[in-house]
Formats: sequence, structure tokens, C-alpha cells
Amino acid sequence: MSGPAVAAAGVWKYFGDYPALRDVRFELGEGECLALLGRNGAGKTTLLRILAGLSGASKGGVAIDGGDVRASATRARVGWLGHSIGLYDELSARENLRTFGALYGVKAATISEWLERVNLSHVADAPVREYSRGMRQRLAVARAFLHGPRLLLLDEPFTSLDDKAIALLQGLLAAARADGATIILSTHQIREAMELASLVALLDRGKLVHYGERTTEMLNDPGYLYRTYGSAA
Amino acid sequence: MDERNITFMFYGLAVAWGLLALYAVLLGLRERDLTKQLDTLKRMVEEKK
Amino acid sequence: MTMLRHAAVIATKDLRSELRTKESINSTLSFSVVILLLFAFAFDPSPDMIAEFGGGLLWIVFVFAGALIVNRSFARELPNDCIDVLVSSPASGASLFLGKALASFVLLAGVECICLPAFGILYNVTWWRSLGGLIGVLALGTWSMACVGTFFSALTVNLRLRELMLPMLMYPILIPSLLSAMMLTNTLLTGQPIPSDFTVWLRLLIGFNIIFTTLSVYLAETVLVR
Amino acid sequence: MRTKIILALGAITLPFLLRNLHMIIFLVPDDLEQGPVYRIFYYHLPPYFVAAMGYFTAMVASILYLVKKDQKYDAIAVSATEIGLAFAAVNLITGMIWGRISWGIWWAWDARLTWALIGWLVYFGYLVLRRAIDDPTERAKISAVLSIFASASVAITYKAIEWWRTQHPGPVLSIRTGGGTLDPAMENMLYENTLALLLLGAIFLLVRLRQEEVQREIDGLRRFVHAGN
Repeated sequence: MSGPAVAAAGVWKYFGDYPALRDVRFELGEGECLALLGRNGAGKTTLLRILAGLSGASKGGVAIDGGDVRASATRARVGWLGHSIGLYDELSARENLRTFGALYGVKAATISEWLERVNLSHVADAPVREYSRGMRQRLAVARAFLHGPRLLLLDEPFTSLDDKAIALLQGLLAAARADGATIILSTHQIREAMELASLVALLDRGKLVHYGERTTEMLNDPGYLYRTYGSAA
Repeated sequence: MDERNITFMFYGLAVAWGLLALYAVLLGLRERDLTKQLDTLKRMVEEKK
Repeated sequence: MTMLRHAAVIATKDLRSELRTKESINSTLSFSVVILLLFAFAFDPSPDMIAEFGGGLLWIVFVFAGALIVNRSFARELPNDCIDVLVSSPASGASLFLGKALASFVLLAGVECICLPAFGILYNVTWWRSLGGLIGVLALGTWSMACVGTFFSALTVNLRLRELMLPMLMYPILIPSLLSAMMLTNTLLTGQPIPSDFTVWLRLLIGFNIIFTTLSVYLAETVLVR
Repeated sequence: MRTKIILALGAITLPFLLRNLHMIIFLVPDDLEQGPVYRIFYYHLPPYFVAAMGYFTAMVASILYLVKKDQKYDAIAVSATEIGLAFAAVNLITGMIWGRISWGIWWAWDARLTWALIGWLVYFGYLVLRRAIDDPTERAKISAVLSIFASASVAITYKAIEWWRTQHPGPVLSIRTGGGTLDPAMENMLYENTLALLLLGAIFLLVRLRQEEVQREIDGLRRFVHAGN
């Protein structure tokens, strides 16, 4: 069954009196893949955190398949990958995945399968502290995909990955896309993300200045979108 | 009634009024400080326009 | 039900992390034993003095140990932003809180199981005569500290002066439960069961636990969703 | 508009307070055993009511903030707590001075005094916590939660300390004791001074509320200037 539809209805988010998000409104269809673009501080991370239920909107709200984002059933279908890897350094890869897996009701077999897929099974019982950067990132990706999420929220997933991890993530995203999952990933205009996206949104100082189909010009010329829609500053 | 009794009465009254006056002064100081901040900010906004 | 199951998962994770790094256990244990020693040097208490303030002394050690343990409770989630992963999981804020409080409770109980015999030896107190009552009161008192402490650890996790702020907020609020625990422990240490006029303290301690556990579970979601 | 109310209230309250002070010193009958020092009582019990009112208002405002998420309630909560603390300090210190004479020691572990001190510690922690959080929305939410915890604890502490020890004379107001222990003139003065201090508390509250609004405006402007848009 395809991934949930995601809707933002007039979302405002204030940090004190500073409007980090101003009346963000969009409807993302089931199984679509949205690339969320914007400069630093445009509000990409804030919007993703609200969609993942990590923080609340000051005004308006978001709905996943029409449901409340904080509902346990909704979140069971959401995969979150933030800036940092979200793993415990003192625990081993298996222990990390088992802990998070238990919260999603994931069976032990799936865990070893995922360790295999990100080829970490040979170090599965060493603490994550001893892993290289690439291994930690691959484990983070495994943690985000572990419970077969139908909605993937990825905050600049490609920025800190090494080549192997980028290839792995792209493969997984393509597979998830083919399988009908809905994906929203914020990005700094990196080609890999743009290829996957069917829709593109541009945030500029908290306002959604563009939301629409991803065209080929956008793919070839990274600066195109900012010139046409973004503000000068 | 020994003399200490009366003096302590005045201590008590003085402390009561003193503390309330102190709080009033604190409020006044904060009021002045806030209005000063507000004016400087308003001027900065004027310059920006 | 699922909330308790999630809480259990979080509690076992916390305990496993703690046993592996021992970041708060070591410091808490040594700190507690040092305080016990200092009191022994300072007062060189005679048996009847012990009967009078033994309970108070014991709980002062536990309160300091408690603050050290709960301080690390949510701070442990900050590296690598693990808190975001937990909050975005299906586990509700309440189960996150309960899991962490449970883990702090177990750690604190561990420290107490070591401090109590040490207290018995240093002050030659035969504390095990009314053991049942003592364990009951210790458990209630420890849970009130674990509950309020873990909640305030979540409240202050992002603050700059967290180590300073947590004890300062936690201790005054815990006064009713600590007071009751001290009064009850005092009599229990000397071996008699809880006298009839002291049952009022037991009711207060139980009431305190019920009120603050409900408040914490109910408000955990508001505090954790930043 | 609000400044007019504050000034009007001030015009009523100040003479009212002065009149009470005059009556307390000269006109109110003497208490035979304790002598003139008992007159501090008019500035010991009334501030206790005002402080309790302040703490209660803060609790209600905090609950309302969590329900309605309106910054106005946060402003009421912090102002009411601050005023509660000010009057609680008056209650505490006058109690100690009065205790010095009637019990001969500065600090008797008497139930009401101890309770007032604990309440003071708890709510002082509330103010210190507020200063440690910068983001106003975050600060409002966390202080609201803390205020609810604080009021629950202070309420339980009241009972706990009562059982623990009480040297404080039993309730003297006729409403509490069913009449008789206090000379009616004294009791009327107690109510009048309580009213006067409540009015003073109301003035402080209004001034403090306006200051919170000005502070919000300042934060908004500062962000506007820095945001550079």
C-alpha cells in the first residue's frame, strides 16, 4: 500500500517573535517525493521537525494521511534521519538497532538482515564509538529504514555521507520510491536528491515561495530555482 | 512592657513597608530600563527605513 | 500495554548504557560513601543520637546521590541527537519518561543497597530488624526522587546551567516526600514498626508519589515535544 | 488606558495604607500579654494572603497557558509569582521579628514560617529558571510546567509542615475559629489592611504586566532589526 499523503495547513512557527515558518501550505500526494530546498535558516529543518512530530507548530498544523502527527500509529510508519546519526556510541550496532527496533516492533531477523544489507554484520557487536564515519552513517541509514517506513523524512541526508553511503542511500530511496513510500528530503541543491524528486519546494525565510513539478532545467542548473523564485538577499 | 517590645514593633513595621517600597523601586528601575531599550530600538528601526 | 512495554525498552537501554560506561554509578557511589564518612568524623554519633537523626543522615546521602544520577538521565540522549529519534518513534513522551525514571530508580536503589550496609557498619546500627517497613519506605522515597528528578532532567536538558539548575529546582519540591521519608526511616532504623501517629507520614509519602507520578506522566509529552 | 487604572488605584491605595498604618500604631486596642509588638501582625498575616493569592493566580495562569498557548497567561504567571514572592518576603521577615519577641529566638521551626520559606525557595527557583531560557515560547511552556509542579508541592508541604511541628498560635480569625478570640476592632483592621495590601498587589501586578508587554515588543523589534528584513 502506498505511503501516506502529507499536508501542511497554514503552518506558522515562532521562535519567540521570530517567524521561522510563515503560513506554509502544501499537499503532497501518496507515494510522491518532495525535495525541500532553501538557504540556511530558511526553515527547512524546522518544517521537517514539525512533520516528524519533534516540535509543534505555533499556528496551523500538519496532517499525515489526515491523522495527527503525534499519534503513535502514524509515527510507527515514519522514518526520521536528522543531521546527526542518532545512535548510542556506547552500545553496539546490534544493540542500537534492537533498542529502536523494539519501539517499532521489529523482529530480530529483520535486524540482522539490515546489518547484512549495510555490511556491518562483521562489526555488529563492537560499540559504535569504534566505527569509522562511513560505518556510523550506514548504520544511521539502516536505523531510519529498519521498520519499513511508509513516510521518510530526511534532513539533508546527503551532505555528510561518503560515496559508499550516498550510493547505499540512493539505492534505498529508489527502492522505497518504487515501493510507493512518500519521501520528503531537505537538501542543498545536490543533484542526487533532485533526480529522485518528483516535486520541488523552495523555502525562503520561512515562506514557501515555490511548490511544483521538478523540471529538467532545475536538474541541470542548480542555481535556476533560486534565481527565478528566491529573493535577492 | 519592656522598651525592646516597642522598638521591635517599629522594626517590624519598618521592614514591612521597606520591603514593599524596595519592590516598588525595583519595578521602577526595570520600567526605566525597558523604556530606554524600547526607545533605542525604535530609533534603530527608523534609521533602517 | 504498549506504554509500559516501550518504557521497559527504554529502561533496559538506559541501564545497559549505564553499566557499560558507569558514568554516573562510580561518581555517585564514591560520593555517597565519602559523605557517610564525613558525617561519622563530624559527629562521632552515639547510638541514641543515631536513633534521633540516622534517618535524616541516610536520606541526605540519598538525595545527593539522586541528583547525580537523574542529572545524567536525559543528558545521556544529547550526543548524536538520540532524543530526536526517541521522540519521533511511536513511543509516547509518557513512556519515554517512565522508562528513564525506572532506570534512575533502579540505579538509585543499587546505590542505596550499598550505602545502607556501609551506614550500618560505620554507625553500628542494626538496621535490618524491621526490614520490611524500611524497604517499603526506601522504595517510596526513592521513586519520588527518581520521578521528580527525571522529569526535571527532561525539563532542563537543553539549559546551559543544567547541573546547577536541576538540584536547585528538585530539592525544594521534594521536601514533603523527603521529610516523610526521614521521619519514617528514623523510627524504622531503631527497629520498632511505624507507630500509629506516624502513619500520617506514610499517607503523605504515598500521596506525594501518586500526585507527582500522574503529573509527570501527563506533562511529559508537553515537555519533550520542544 | 491601563496607566489610568494604575494611577487611579494608586490614588486610592496609598492613603488607605497610610490610614491603616496610623490606626495600627495609635488607635487599635493593645494586646495585653504581647504588648505593642503584636501590631506587626497586621503586616504578617495580610501579606500571607496576598502571597497565597499570587501563587494561586500563577498556577491558574500556567494551566491556562498550557491549554491555550497564549503568551498573555505566561505574563500573568510570572508577574503573579514575582508579587507573591515580594509579599511572602514581608510575611517571612515580619514573622521572624515578631517571633524574636514572643518566642525569644530568631528562627523557630514553626509550621507557617517554615512553609513560607519553602514556598519562597520553590518560587525563587521558578524565577531563576526563567532567566536561564532565552526563547520566549520555550520559556513560557517550561515555566508553566514548573509552576504547576511548584504549586502542587507547596500545597502538600503546607500539610506536611503542619504535622511536623507547629508552635504558631492557632487560627485567630473568627471565620476560622468561629469567633471570639480576637477583639472585633483588631479583626476589622486585619481585613482592612489585607484589602489595602491586596490593592497594592493589584497595582504591582498591572505595572508588571505592562512591563511584560513592553518586553515582548522589545524582543519583536530586536528580532526585526537583526533579521534585517
